[in-house]
Amino acid sequence: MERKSDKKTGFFATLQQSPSTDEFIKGLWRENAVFVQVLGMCPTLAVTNSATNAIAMGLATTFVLLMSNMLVSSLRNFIPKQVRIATYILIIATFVTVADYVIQAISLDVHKSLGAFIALIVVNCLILGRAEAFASKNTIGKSFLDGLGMGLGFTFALLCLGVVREILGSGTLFGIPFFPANFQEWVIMILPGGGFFTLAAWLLIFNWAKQRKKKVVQLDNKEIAA
Amino acid sequence: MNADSLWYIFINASLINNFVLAYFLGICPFLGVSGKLETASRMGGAVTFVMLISSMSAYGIHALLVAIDAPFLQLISYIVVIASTVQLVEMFIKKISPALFRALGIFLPLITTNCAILGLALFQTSKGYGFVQSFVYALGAGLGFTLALVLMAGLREQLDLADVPNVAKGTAITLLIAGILSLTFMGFAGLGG
Amino acid sequence: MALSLFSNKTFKHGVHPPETKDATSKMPIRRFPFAPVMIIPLAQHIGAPSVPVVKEGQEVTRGQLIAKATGFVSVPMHAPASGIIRKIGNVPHMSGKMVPGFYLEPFPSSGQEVNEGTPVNPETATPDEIIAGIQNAGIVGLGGAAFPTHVKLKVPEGKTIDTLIINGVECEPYLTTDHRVMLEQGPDIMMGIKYLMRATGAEKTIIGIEANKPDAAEYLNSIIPAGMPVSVKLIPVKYPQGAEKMLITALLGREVPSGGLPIDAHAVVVNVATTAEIGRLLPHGRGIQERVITITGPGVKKKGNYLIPIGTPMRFVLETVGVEDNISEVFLGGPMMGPSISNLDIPIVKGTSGVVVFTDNEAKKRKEKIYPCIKCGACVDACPIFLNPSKLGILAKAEEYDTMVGQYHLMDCFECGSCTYVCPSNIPLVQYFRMSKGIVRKRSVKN
Amino acid sequence: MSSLNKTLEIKTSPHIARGVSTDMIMRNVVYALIPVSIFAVYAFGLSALLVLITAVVSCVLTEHLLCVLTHKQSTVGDWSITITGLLFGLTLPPNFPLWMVFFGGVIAVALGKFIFGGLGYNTFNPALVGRAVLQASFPVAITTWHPAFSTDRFSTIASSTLTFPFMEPVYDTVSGATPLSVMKFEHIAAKTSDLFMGLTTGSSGETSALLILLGGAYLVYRKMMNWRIPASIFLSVAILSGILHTINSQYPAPDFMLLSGGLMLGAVFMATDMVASPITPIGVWIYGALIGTMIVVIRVWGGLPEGVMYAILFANAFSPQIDNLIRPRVYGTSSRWSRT
Amino acid sequence: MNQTDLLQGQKPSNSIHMFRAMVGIGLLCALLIVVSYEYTLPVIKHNKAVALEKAVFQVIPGAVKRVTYKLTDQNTFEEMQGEPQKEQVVYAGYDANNQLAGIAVEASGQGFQDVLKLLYGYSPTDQKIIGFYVLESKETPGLGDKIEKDNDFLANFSGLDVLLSDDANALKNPVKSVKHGTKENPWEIDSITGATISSKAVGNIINNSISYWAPLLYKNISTFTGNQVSSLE
Amino acid sequence: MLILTSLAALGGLTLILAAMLILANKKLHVEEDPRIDIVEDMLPHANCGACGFPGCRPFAEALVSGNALPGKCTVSSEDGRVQIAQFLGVDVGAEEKIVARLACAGGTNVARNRARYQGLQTCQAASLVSGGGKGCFWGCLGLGDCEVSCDFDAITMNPFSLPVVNEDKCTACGDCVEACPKDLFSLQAASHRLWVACKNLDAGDEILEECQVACTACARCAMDAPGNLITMKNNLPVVDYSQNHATQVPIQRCPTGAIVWIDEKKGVIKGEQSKKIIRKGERPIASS
Ligand SMILES: Cc1cc2nc3c(=O)[nH]c(=O)nc-3n(C[C@H](O)[C@H](O)[C@H](O)COP(=O)(O)O)c2cc1C
Ligand SMILES: Cc1cc2nc3c(=O)[nH]c(=O)nc-3n(C[C@H](O)[C@H](O)[C@H](O)COP(=O)(O)O)c2cc1C
Ligand SMILES: Cc1cc2nc3c(=O)[nH]c(=O)nc-3n(C[C@H](O)[C@H](O)[C@H](O)COP(=O)(O)O)c2cc1C
Ligand SMILES: Cc1cc2nc3c(=O)[nH]c(=O)nc-3n(C[C@H](O)[C@H](O)[C@H](O)CO)c2cc1C
Ligand code: SF4
Ligand code: SF4
Ligand code: SF4
Ligand code: SF4
Ligand code: FES
Repeated sequence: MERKSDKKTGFFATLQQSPSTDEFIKGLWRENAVFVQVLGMCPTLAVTNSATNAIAMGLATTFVLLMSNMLVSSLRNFIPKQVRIATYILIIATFVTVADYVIQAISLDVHKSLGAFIALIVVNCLILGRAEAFASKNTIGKSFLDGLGMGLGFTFALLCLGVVREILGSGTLFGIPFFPANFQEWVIMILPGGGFFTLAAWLLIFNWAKQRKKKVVQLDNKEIAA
Repeated sequence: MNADSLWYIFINASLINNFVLAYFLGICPFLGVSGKLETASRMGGAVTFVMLISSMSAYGIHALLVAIDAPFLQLISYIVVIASTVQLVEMFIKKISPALFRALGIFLPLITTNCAILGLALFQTSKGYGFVQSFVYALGAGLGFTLALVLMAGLREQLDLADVPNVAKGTAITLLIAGILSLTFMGFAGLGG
Repeated sequence: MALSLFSNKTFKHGVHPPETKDATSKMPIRRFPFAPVMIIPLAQHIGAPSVPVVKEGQEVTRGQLIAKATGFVSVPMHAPASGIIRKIGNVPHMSGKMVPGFYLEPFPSSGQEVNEGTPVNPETATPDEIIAGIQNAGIVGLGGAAFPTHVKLKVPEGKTIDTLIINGVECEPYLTTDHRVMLEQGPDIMMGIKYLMRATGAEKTIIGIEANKPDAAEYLNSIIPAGMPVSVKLIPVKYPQGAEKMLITALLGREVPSGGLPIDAHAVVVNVATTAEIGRLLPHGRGIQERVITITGPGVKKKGNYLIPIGTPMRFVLETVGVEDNISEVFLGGPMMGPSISNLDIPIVKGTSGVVVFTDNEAKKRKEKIYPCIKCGACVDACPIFLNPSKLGILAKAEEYDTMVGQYHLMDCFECGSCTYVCPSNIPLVQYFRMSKGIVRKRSVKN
Repeated sequence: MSSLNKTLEIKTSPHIARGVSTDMIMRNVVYALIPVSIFAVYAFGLSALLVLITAVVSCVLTEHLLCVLTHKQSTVGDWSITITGLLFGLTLPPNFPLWMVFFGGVIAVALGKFIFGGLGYNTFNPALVGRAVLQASFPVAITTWHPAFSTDRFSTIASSTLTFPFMEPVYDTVSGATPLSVMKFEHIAAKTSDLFMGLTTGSSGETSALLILLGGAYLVYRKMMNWRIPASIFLSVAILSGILHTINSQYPAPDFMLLSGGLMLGAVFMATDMVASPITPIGVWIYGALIGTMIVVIRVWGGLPEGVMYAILFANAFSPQIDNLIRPRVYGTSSRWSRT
Repeated sequence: MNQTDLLQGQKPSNSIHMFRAMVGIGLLCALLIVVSYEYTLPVIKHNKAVALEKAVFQVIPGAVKRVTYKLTDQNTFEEMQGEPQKEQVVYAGYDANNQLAGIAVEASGQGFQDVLKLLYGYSPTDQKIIGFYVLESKETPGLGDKIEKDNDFLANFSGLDVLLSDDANALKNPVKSVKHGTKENPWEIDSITGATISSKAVGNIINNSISYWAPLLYKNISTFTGNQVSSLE
Repeated sequence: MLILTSLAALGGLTLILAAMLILANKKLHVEEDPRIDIVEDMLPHANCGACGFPGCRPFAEALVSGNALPGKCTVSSEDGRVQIAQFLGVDVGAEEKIVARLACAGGTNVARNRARYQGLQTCQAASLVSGGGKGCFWGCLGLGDCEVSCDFDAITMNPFSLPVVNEDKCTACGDCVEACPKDLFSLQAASHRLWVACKNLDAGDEILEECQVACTACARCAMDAPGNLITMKNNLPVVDYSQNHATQVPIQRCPTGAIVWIDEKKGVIKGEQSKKIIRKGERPIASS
C-alpha cells in the first residue's frame, strides 16, 4: 500500500528520483562519509583546525577519490577477488602520491600545514570503502558521480569543522580576523581535544535534529490514523 | 632528556603524542572496536603487532628506496608492503584461531588501511630513526594505542549501563570521552623535556 | 565470668543496625490461646510437602499425626490442637501462593496436653534412630530457614563433622525468641545437644551468642553438665552473624566453600530453639505443634514472647495482642530478612520466629527516593560475602544476568540485605538480586 | 477491629535502613567545603567571592536547565551539583574572568556530568573536566595568579575578573607566582608552615591545607568519604618524593610536595568523588597510588608545574579497569579470579 | 535468484590472473607516479629553494645570496650543490656587496609538546646570533607559539652574545633563558611569560647547537670569507 | 632511467607480494561453506531464537547442513522463507501459526489487590514479595514484564494493566512465556480459539470477591461441551485441543466469562450468560 504523503516533492526529491543524480546527491548528505558513515575520521579531526586546511584536504581527497573510483571501476573485471584490496591500495596510493606532488608544487605552506595527512589519504577508509563497495561493482560514469558526491560531502563536513574551529580557536576565518581585536581565542579548539569536541557537537546536533524529525513524523502518522 | 633517546621516543609515542589522542591516527578502529574490553585489548595487541611488523618493513623499504634513489615510490611501496603483510597475518589468524578472527571481524583488514600504521612508517622515516629507534617507536605507538583503546573500552562498557541521553548515544559520546582523554593526556606534555 | 566467654573474633564486613530488642527481651514466654480456625499448610519446610493421613471432617487430637513425610527431605505434620479437620484444600501461604493444607477447627475446650509417641533414649539410641526421631517429630530449622533438621544431621559418606554449633546469635533486630529460649529452656537445650552430638558424631559443641545477651550466655555456661564438651562463646554484635556461614567463620575461623554446605567446613549449625525443641520432644516421642515467637514492633500493643500453636492465623495473633490504628506493614521474622505479608489470613508456620508490625510512622521515616548508585562503596564494605552489590545492582537493572552469575558471583549472595540497609541511594539491591536469581534459576531449569 | 482490615503495604526486606541518604552525604560535603571557601574569600577578597558564586550559579543553573530541557525531574535537590560548582570554583585562580568561570561551569555540568547520564554515571570528575577544558582553552588566564592577602582585596575587584565576555582579560596587578612554579623554574621551595596555613598564592581553594584536612576529617568521621583515597595519595607522594629528594636534593621535599598546589584539595575532595573512583578497598589504594605517582612524575619531570588535575582525570579513566581487575576474593572461594 | 549466481565471485580464480592484475597495475602506477614526479619536480625544487632562501635571509639581515656548505670529515667546510642528504650543512649568506653577512644554522631539540626545529643566523665576525626563525613547531597555539611571534622574544636574537672562550673551543658564557624581565647579560634570553618552557627549550637548543658550531665556523671563517670572490660572477 | 628503475622496483615488489599472497591464499585458506553467509543474509537478523537455535547464524548453518527447514524461522516473511528454500533447494517446511495466549482476564477493573506493593515495578520482583499483593494469587500483576520482554511489540498493556497479544505480530518466540513469573502465558496454535482465561485453582464463589471474571469451577462448560472435549482438572476446565473444538457452545453458560472464544476478527467473545463488566475505572484496593 503506497501512501501519497510518502512522495517527496521539491528540487532534491526530483534529483533523487533520477538514479544517476542520486549517486551524486547521496554522498553530500544522506550517506555523508563523516556525519553518517563515520569514516575518514583521522583527517577530519586532524586537519580541520583551519578552514583553509579543511578545504585543501577535502579537495585533495575528492581528487583521489574521483580518480581511484574511476580507475577501479574501469579495471573491475580485470582484478581477481583475492588481490582486490592490494590492487585498490596500489591505485589509491598512486593518486595520493600524485596529489602530494601537485600540492607541493602549488604551495609549500599548505603542504606543510597538512603534514603527513596528505600521504595518509591513502588509508582514508572512505576511499577504499568506496572502491570496494561501489566502484568495483558499478560503471565508470556512476563511480565518477559517486566519487564526486562522496568527496564533496567529505569536503563539506571538513569545512563544517574547520570553520567552527578556526573561528573560535583563532578568531579568524580563512585567515581573516572575524572578531574585534582583543577577542579571547579558545585555544582548545585548535588542540586535539577541540577536534573531538567539535565533531561530537556536530553529531549531537544532527542526532537531535533527526530525533525531532522522527517525532514529527510519528505525530503525523498518528494524525493520519486518527 | 635527549630527543633521540629510546626512553624518550617511547614515552613520546605512547603518552605525550599518543597516536590516537594527539595525532588523530587510527580513529576508525578506535571508535569501532572500543565498545568491549575483550575485543579492545585484542585489537590493541593486533595493532601493536602490525605496527612492529610494518615499522620493520618500512625501515627495510626505506633503505632500499634510498639505494635506488626513488623517494617518490616511498608511499606506494610502504602501503603495499604493509597491506600485504597484514593480509598474510590475517590469513594466518583465520587459520589458527577462527574465534579470534571472528572477534576482530572486519577490523583486521581495516588495520591494514589504518592511518596509525602508515603514519608510523612515515613519521619514523621523516624523523630519521634508526632500526632500534624505529622498533621502540613502533612499540610505544602500539602500546599507546592499546592504552587509549583499553581505557576507552572500560569507560564505554561502564556507559553501556548508564542513562546516557539518546542524542549522545553512539559515536558522539565516544568522541566526547576521547576529547576528555585527549585533554588528560596533555598532562604528559613536556615529560622528559 | 562473662568476660571469659567473650571472643573478639568475628567475620569481616556486615552491619550493625539498632538492636531494638529491649521491649521484649525481659518478657518471659507466655502461652497463646487457640484460634477458632487454624490454617495448616502442608509445605512448612523446604523439601517435599507432606501428604495428609486424615480426612475432611475427621476429629484429631493434639499432637496426632495428620500428614506424613514423603521421602527423606520431608517432615510430618502434627495437629496443633484437638479439633475437627474442616477442609483439606488450598490455604494461603506467606509466599503469596495458595498451597494445599488443612483448615482445623479446635474444640472450644481443647486442652493443652499432647499425644505421646515412642521416646528416643538419649543415652542408647543410634544416630539413625535419633535422626528418624527428629524427622518423626516434624522438626525443621526454627532459625528461619525451615530446612528439615534431620537432613542436616545425616553425615554423608566421606564427610565428617567435628563441631556442632548451636546458633544463639539472633542477630536480627527486634527478635528475642532465642534469647528467651536460652534463658527459660536451658535443660532442654542441653538435652538437645546430647541428641545432636550423638547423631552427628561431633567432638565438641560451641554455643555462639552475641555480646548483647550476656545473661543467656552466663546461664547456659552455668548449666553445662559435667563432662560434656560444650562451650559458650560471646561474640561481637554484628549482622548477619547468625547466618551459618558467618557464624562458622566467627567461631571456627573457617570458610564454607562457595556453593557448599557447613559440613564442607566440618561443622553443623543448629538454632537454639531447634535444639531445645529436640531436647523437649524426643524423650517423649512427640511431634512439634507450637513454637516461641516474638511479637513486637511499634504497631503492637502487648509486645512479648509467646508460645503460639502452629497454624494460628495472623489475624488472630494480632487481635490477641492488640495493634495500633495506623499499622502499615506486617512481616514475619526480623526486619532485615523477614518477608512482608499481604494479608492476615496467613498462618504462623514452623519457620516463623517473629511477627513485627510497623506503623505509618516508620513508613514515613523511611526515605523512599531512589538515587542512582553513586558508587560510594558502602555496600561493598557491608557485604559479608565480599560481593560487589553496586555492580550487581547496575547489571541487574540492565538485565545482564549472565554477567552477574559468571563474573560477579550472584549465586553466592544469601540475601542478607546488608547492602540495601547501608545504601544511601535507597537502591533495592536485595530485591534485584532475588529477582535475578529467580530468573537465572528459571532459565537454568529450562535449559 | 478495623485496623486489622487495613490494606497492608508489602515491600521486600530489609524493612529498615541506615538512614544516610545520598542527598545527605552531598549536603555534608558542602558543609565541609564551607570553611575552605570562606578562607578563599578571606585570602583573595571580592574577586574570589565572585568567582565562587559564578561557579556555583552556573553549575546549578545548567543542571536545572538541562533537566527541564530533557523533561526530567530537576536533580538540583540532591546537592551534588553544588559540590561540583563549589569545587570547580575553588580550583580556579581567584582573579579568573567571570565569563570564563561561567563557560567552564556549563562545560563541567553538560560535558562532565549530564552527557554521561547525570549523577552516578559521570566517569570523570565533572569539576575537573570543566577545569581541564578551561586550562586547554585559556591557558594564559588560568596560569595567571593573583597574590594572596593584597591590601585592597576587599575594596577592589581585579580588573581581569570583570572582563567583558569573550574578550581577552587585562591584568593590572603584578601577578603572583605559585609555590610550584617558583619551585619548577627557580628551584626555591616555599616555607612549609606558610603552605600549611594557606599564606601562599594559588587557586582560591587550594592554599590552606589545614582547612582542607579539617573538612576531610569531618567527612571521614561521618563516614561519608573514603579515607583510603587521600591516604594512599599522601603515602605514595610522600614515599616517591622522599626517595627522589634523598637521591637529589634539587627535587622538592615531601612536605613541600604534599602541601603545595592542588594536591590537598584534589586528594581530599576531588579524587574522593566516589562516582569516578574505584569501589573496592584494594582498587582504591591502587587508584590513589596511581594519582600520587602521576602527580610526582608530572611535577618533577613534566613540562607543567602542577599535575593534580591531570593525574585525577587519568586515574578516573582507569577506574573502570581497576574495578574490573581488582575484585575482592568472594567468601568461600579460593582464588581472586575464580569465575563460575 | 539461484545458487550458482550467488556463488559466483566466490570461486577461486587462477594464479595467473592475480599475477597479471597485481603486476600490471603496479607497473601502471609506477608509470603514473614517475610521470607526475618528473613534471612537478622542478617546480617543487624551486619552491623549496625559495622557502629556504627566505628563511635564511630572514635570519641573516642584509643577506641577498645563499651558499650551502657541508662539513667535511676533516672538520672543514666545502661548498656543495644540490640538496643535502646526510651531510651536515650550514648556509652562508652574503649581502649586496658580496660580504659575508652571516651563517644560518639549523638546530632542533625537544620543545614543550614535540621536537622544535629552528634556523638561526650566526655572525662569526661579531660572535653574535643575529636572527632566529622557527622552521617547525607543535607548541601550543597561543602559548608556545609565541616563540615565533612575540616581538620581545624575537628581539633577543638580534644580537645574542655567543663569545667564544679564549681558546676558541667553547662558549665563554652558555646561552641561557631567564625568567621574563630578569635579563641582565647579553648572552641571556628573556623568556615569555606563560611559555617559559618553550622559551627555555629554545635557549637549550641554541646553546647546544652553537656550542658545537661556533668553534667550527669560527676556525673556518676564511673558507666563508675567502669564497666571496670565487662565487662572484 | 628513472622510469626504468622505478618500473622495475614496483613491478618486482608487486610480483613478490602477489606471489606471497597467492601462496598464502592456497596454504592458509579456510574452507567454509559460502552458502552460510548467503543464507544468513537472507534471515531477518532478529537473533530471537524462535527457530530453536541460539541465533540466526547457527540456524543458517543448520539450514545449510540440512538439519533444519526454513519454516522454523517464524520471524521472516513468507517470501523470505520461500527464497531461502529455493536457494537451498529444500521444502519450506510449513509451520502452523502459533501465538502466545494469556490465561488471565483479571484487569484492574475486575480484580483487586489485597496489599499495596512497593518496590521495583516488575512482575518478577513483585511476585517475590508475598506474591505481589494481588487478591487472586494466580493472577496477572499487570506490571508488564511480558510487554518489555516481547521484542516484536506484540504485547501491549490495556488500560486495565492486562497484557493484550497482537496475534499478527506475535512470532511465538516464547519470551513472554519465560518472562511471566505467574506462568500465565503459553504458546498455543492460533486455531485454538476456545480458551480458558483463568488460572485460579480454587473452587467456589469466594474467589469472586477478589476477581469478578475468575473461574469458579462450576463445570458448566464441561457439561455443555460435546463429548469429553472439556474436562475439569484442579478446579479448572481443560480443553482437549486434539479434538474438534470449533464450538462456542461451552462458553455460553459460564457465569463469569472465564472461558471465552477468541475470534479472529471480533476478538474475545464471552458467553451470553456471563456477568457484564461495566466498571471502567480501577477496582478499589480491598478495605472495609
Ligand atoms: C542473613 C541470615 C541471618 C540469619 N540469622 C540467624 C539468626 O540470627 N539466628 C539463627 O538462629 N539463624 C539465623 N540464620 C539461619 C542460619 O543461617 C541457619 O540456617 C540456622 O542457624 C540453622 O539452624 P536451624 O536449622 O536450626 O534453624 C540466618 C540466616 C541468614 C541467611
Ligand atoms: C591514614 C589512616 C587513616 C585512617 N583513618 C580512619 C578513619 O578516619 N576512620 C576509620 O574508620 N578508620 C580509619 N583508619 C583505619 C582504621 O584504623 C581501621 O583499619 C578501619 O576502620 C577498619 O576498616 P574496616 O572495618 O572497614 O575494614 C585509618 C587508617 C589509616 C592508615
Ligand atoms: C594547555 C596548556 C598548554 C601549554 N602549552 C605550553 C607551551 O606550548 N609552551 C610552554 O612553554 N608552556 C606551555 N604551557 C605551560 C604553562 O603555561 C606554564 O605554566 C608556563 O610555561 C610556566 O609559567 P610562567 O611562564 O608564567 O612561569 C601550557 C600549559 C597548558 C595548560
Ligand atoms: C567526598 C566527595 C568528593 C566529591 N568530589 C567531587 C568533585 O571533585 N567534583 C565533583 O564534580 N563532584 C564531587 N562530588 C560530588 C558528587 O560525587 C558529584 O557531584 C558527582 O560526581 C556528580 O555525579 C564529591 C562528593 C563527595 C562525597
Ligand atoms: S544481600 Fe547479598 S550482596 Fe547484599 S550484602 Fe547480603 S550477601 Fe552481600
Ligand atoms: S551502597 Fe548503594 S550507592 Fe553505594 S555503591 Fe552500593 S549500591 Fe551504590
Ligand atoms: S508478566 Fe505475567 S504477571 Fe506480569 S503483566 Fe505479564 S502476564 Fe501479567
Ligand atoms: S514475547 Fe510472546 S507475544 Fe511477543 S512474540 Fe514472543 S511469544 Fe509472541
Ligand atoms: S581515517 Fe584514520 S583510521 Fe580511518
